[in-house]
Amino acid sequence: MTQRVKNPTLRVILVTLDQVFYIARMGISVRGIGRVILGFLDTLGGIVTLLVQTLLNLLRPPYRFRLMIAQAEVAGWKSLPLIGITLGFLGMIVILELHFQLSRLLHNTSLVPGVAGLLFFREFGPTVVAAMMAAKVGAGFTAEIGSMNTTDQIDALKLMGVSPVHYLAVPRFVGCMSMQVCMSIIGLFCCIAAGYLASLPEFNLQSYISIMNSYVGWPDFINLILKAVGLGWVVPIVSCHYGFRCRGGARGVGDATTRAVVTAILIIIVIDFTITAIADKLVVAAMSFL
Amino acid sequence: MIKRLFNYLWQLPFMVTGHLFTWLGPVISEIGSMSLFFWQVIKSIFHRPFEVREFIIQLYQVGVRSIPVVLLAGLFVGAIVSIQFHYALSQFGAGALQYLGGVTTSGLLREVAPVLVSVMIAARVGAYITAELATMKVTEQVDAVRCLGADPLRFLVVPRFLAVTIMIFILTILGLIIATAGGALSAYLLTGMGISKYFASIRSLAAAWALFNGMFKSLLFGVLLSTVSCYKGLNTDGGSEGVGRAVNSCLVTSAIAIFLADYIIARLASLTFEVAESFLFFMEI
Amino acid sequence: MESSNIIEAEGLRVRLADRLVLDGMDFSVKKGEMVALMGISGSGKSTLLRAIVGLFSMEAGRISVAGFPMGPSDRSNLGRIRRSTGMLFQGNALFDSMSVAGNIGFVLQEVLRLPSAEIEERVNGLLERLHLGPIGNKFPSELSGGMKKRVGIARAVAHNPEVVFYDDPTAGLDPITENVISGLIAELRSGGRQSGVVVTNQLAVARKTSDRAVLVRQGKALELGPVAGLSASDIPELKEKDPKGRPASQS
Amino acid sequence: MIEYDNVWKSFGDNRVLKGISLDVREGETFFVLGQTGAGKTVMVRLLVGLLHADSGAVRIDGEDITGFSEQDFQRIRKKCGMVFQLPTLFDSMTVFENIAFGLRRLGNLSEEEIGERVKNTLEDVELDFSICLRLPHELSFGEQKRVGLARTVILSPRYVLYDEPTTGLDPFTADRINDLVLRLNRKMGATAIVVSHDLLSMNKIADRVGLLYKGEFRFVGPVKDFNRSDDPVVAEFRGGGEA
Repeated sequence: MTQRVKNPTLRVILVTLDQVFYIARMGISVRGIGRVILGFLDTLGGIVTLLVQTLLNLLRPPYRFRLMIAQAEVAGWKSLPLIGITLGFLGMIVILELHFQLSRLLHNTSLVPGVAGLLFFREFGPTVVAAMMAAKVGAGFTAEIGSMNTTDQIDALKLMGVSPVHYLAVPRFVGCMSMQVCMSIIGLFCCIAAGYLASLPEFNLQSYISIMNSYVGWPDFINLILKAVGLGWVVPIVSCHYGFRCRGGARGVGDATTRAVVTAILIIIVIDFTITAIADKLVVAAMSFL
Repeated sequence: MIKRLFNYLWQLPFMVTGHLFTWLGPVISEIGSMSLFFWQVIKSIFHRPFEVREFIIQLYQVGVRSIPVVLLAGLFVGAIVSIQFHYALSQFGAGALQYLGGVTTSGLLREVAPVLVSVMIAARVGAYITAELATMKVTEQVDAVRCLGADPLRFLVVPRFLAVTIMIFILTILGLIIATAGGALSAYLLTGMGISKYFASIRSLAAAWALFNGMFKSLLFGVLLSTVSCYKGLNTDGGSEGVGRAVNSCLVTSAIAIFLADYIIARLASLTFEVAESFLFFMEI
Repeated sequence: MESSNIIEAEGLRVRLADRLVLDGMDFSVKKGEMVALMGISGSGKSTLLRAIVGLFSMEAGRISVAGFPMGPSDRSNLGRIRRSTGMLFQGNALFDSMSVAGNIGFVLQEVLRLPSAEIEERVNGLLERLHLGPIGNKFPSELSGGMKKRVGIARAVAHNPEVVFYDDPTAGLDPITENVISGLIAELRSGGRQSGVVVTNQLAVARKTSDRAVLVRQGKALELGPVAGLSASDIPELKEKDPKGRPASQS
Repeated sequence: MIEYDNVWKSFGDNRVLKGISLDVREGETFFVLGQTGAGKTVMVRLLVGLLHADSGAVRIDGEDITGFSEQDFQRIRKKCGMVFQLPTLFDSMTVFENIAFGLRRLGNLSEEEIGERVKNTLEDVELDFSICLRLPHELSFGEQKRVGLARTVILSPRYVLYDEPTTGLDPFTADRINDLVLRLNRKMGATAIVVSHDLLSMNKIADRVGLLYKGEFRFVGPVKDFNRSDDPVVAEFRGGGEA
C-alpha cells in the first residue's frame, strides 16, 4: 500500500508508522505481556534475594568499615548540594502554594506554616529525599558496578575468593541507609528554613516557628524517621541489583542505570503509600509504647 | 597550638568562598554552554530536511513506553496527596474536610502532577536519551554520522527534543487524570468520603487558570529536560564509566532545573494572580 | 585420576543461553606444564577456562583442579580451587578504584589477611619481577596498555597459585608489546612449579609461552602435540596464508 | 593527492604529532604502522575534520583544510570516506538503513536507485541481500565490520581511510577483510590510507608504508624496503626476524 503514495514525506511517515506498530504489536501480543510480567516478577525476586543476601552478609566478618565510610561519604557529603537545593526550593513552593490555596479556601492564611510543617515532616522530607538519593546516589552505584561488571572486575572478585555482595553491596547498603536518615533530617531543616524565607512578609521568625510547633509534634518526627528507614534500603539494593545484572558494553551500563532509577523511584512511591496509609495506626502504637 | 587554630579560623571564610566559587564556576559555565546548545538546537529545527522517521520512532520510545510508569506513579501519588491533605485539613475541624477534593486536585493540578511526571520522565526518558547518545559517542557512532554527511544536531538531537517536549505535555494530562482518580479512590476507601462529594468541591476551586498554569509548567519542564539530557549525552568522555557518569549528572541537573523552574513559576503565578484578582475586584466581577 | 595431572576435565558439557558451547570436552594439564588453547573466536576456548574456575556452571562431566574435584552438583571445593588458581582476564579487569599496589595485594590483604609489611614486600618484589618499577600508588587509568597487562599478571600470581590461566594475554597489543608479554609469561613459569593455560590464536605467542597446544573446534578438544613442531598448516582455520607464498609469521 | 606539511598536534602536554610531513600519491594504498597510541588514528581523523591540527598544513587535492569550518568539511567528507575500528553501526536501524544512510543524505536518489546500489555494495562485501532487514546486534562481529565497510564504500569516495580494520579479529576473519579492502580499492581506483599495527595485512594490501614512532615518521617507503630495512626500530617492529 505504501508504494503507491507519491508524496515522499507521507510515504516515510506511513512506513515508519508501520514499523512502530510492528514493534508495538510485539509488546501487545500475549507473549509480549507475558514477558513483561515475568520481567517484573524476575526483577522483584532479584531485588528481594539481594536484600536478604545483603542482610545475611551484613553480620559476616570481616567488617570493612573503611569502605562503609567511603560509601557514606559518597551517599551523604556528595549529595548534600542536590538535597539542599531541591528541598529548599520545595519548601518555598509548598509555602507559596498553601498560601494561595488557604487564602482562597478558608480566607485565613495564619495557619500556613502549620500545615506546611505537617507536609514537610510527613511527606516531603523522607520521600523527596529518597527520590533525589535514587537519582544521584542510586545512578552512581549502578553506573560504577555496571562498568565493573562489563570489564570482568566482578568475576575477578569472585575468583579471588571475595563475594561481590559482601565487598560491594554491604558497604553501600550501610553507607546509604545511614546517610538517608541524616539527609532526611537535613532536608527537613532546609525545607523549614527556605519556607520561612518564602513566608517572610507575612510571618516573622518567632510567629513562624510557634505556629509550626503548635501543629507538629513528636509523632510526626517518628513518622519521618520511620519513613527514612523504610525507604532507606531501596536505593542501595535496587541500584546494586541492576549493577550486578548489567549487560556488556556502554549501552548495557546506560540501560541498567536508567532502569535502576525508575524502579527505585516507583518502589519508593509504593512503600511511601503503604506507610502513609497505615501511618496513623503505627504512630499511635509507637506513642502508646513510649 | 592556639596560634594554628586561630590561623585556621582566620582562613575559614576565604576557604568557604573559595570552595563556593570553585563549585559555582563550572556550574555557571555549564549553564552558559547549555543555553548555547539550546539555541543551536532551536535553529537547526527549522533547517531542511526534517527527520520524520526518527521523530516518530522517538515519539514511540519516549511517550508510549513511559505510559505504564506514569500511570503507576500517578495513581499512588494521587492517593498519598489526598491522605496527607485529609490529615492536614482535619486539623481545621470537620468543616474544612468537604474541600478535600478541591484542595487535592488543585494541588495536583498546579504542582504535584507536572513535577512528578517531569521527575519520572527525567528518570525514564532523560537518562535513557543521555545513555543512548553517550553510548553512540563512546562507540564513535556520532563521528560516523558526521562522516556520512549528516549533522548530529539535526539527525540525533532535534527528533528527541521535540518528542520529549510533546510527550511530556500529553503524559502530564494523563498523570493528572490518574492522580485525581487515585485521590478520589483513597478518599473513598480510607476515609469513607463519597466520590461525588469529593468531586463536588473540585469545580469551585480548580479554575481554568490552574489548569493553564500546570500545562505551561509541564511544557517548560519538557524543554528544560530535553536540553539537559541531549547536552549531557553528546558531551561524554571516557569509556563505559563515562556513560554512567553522564547519566548521573543528567539526572542531578534535571532535578535541580525542574525544582528551580517550578519555584520561579510559582512565584510568578502568585504575583500575577494578585494582579488578576485586584483587576477583577476593580472590575466588580 | 593419576596424580600427575594438575587439571583434569572429562566429558565437560556447558550450555550458555541455550547454545551448547562445550560438548563432551576432555582436557588435561600435567604438573609444571603450560598448554596453549587455540581456536577461532566463539569456538569455546574462553568458556572452557571459565568453566574450570566455576564462573560457568556445568551441565555434565567432572573437573579436578589441583586435586580438588568438582561436578555439576557438588561445588563444595570451589573455594579451594579458586585459592589455588590465578586468572589474567582479556581486558585485565583491574579495579580502577584502587591503586596498582592495592590491585596486586588485594588477595593478600582481603583474603589471606597478611600483615601489611609482608604484603608491601611481596608487591614490590612482583613489581620488580615484571620490570614495572615503583608505580605502586599510580591508578590503572594512568598506565599504558602494556603496563596494565603486566599489573594484571602480577595480580594473578600474587598468591603464587599452582595454576595460572591467561585469557588471550596479547589481544590488541602491537607486535613489540606482544613479544614482551609472551616473554614475561615464559619467564614467570621458569620456576617449573607453576603450570598454566594460555588462550590465544597467535601462533607466535603459543610457541613462546607453552609446551603443548590443543585446538578447540565446536566445543571439542583436538590434541595438536608439542608446540615446537607446530606450523601454520596444522591449523586449517588459523591458516595465515600470505599472498606471496612466504612462510607466514616471521618470528 | 593528500599532503601533510609539518603538522603538529598535542593533547594537553602529550605531543602526539611532532611536525610530520607526508605525501600520499593518487590511487595508492598507504599503510601507517606504529605502536598503539603513537598518533596514527589522529593523523587520519585530521583529514575528515574530527580533529584539528595545532599547526602546519593538511592539503587534499591542493586545498588546505586546516582552517575549515564544519560546513566546509561536509564537502570534504563527500570525497573522503572513513571506516572506523569498531563497526559503529546505528543500533536502532536495520542493516539496509545503515548502508543507505549516506545515500539518503545526498537527497537526489529515488528509493529504487538506493535499493539497487545497496544490493550491489552488499555483493562487493560478500554479504547476501537477506541480511538487509536484520539489526546490527543480530550479526556476528565479522559481518558487522563488513556492513560498516559497505556503508562507507557505497558513496564511492575518492579517498578511503581505514582505522585499524583488522584489530580484534581472529586471523581467519581478518584475512577476509584484507581481501575485501584490496579488491574494493582496485575496483574504485580510490587512494586508501590504512592505519593498523597488523603486519600481515601490511604485507598483503600496502603499496607504501610509513612507521610512526614517537610522533615522527621513522620510515617511509615501499613494503619491500621496509621488510629489508636494518633500522633497529623497524627491525624490532617487524618482530626481529629478516622477512
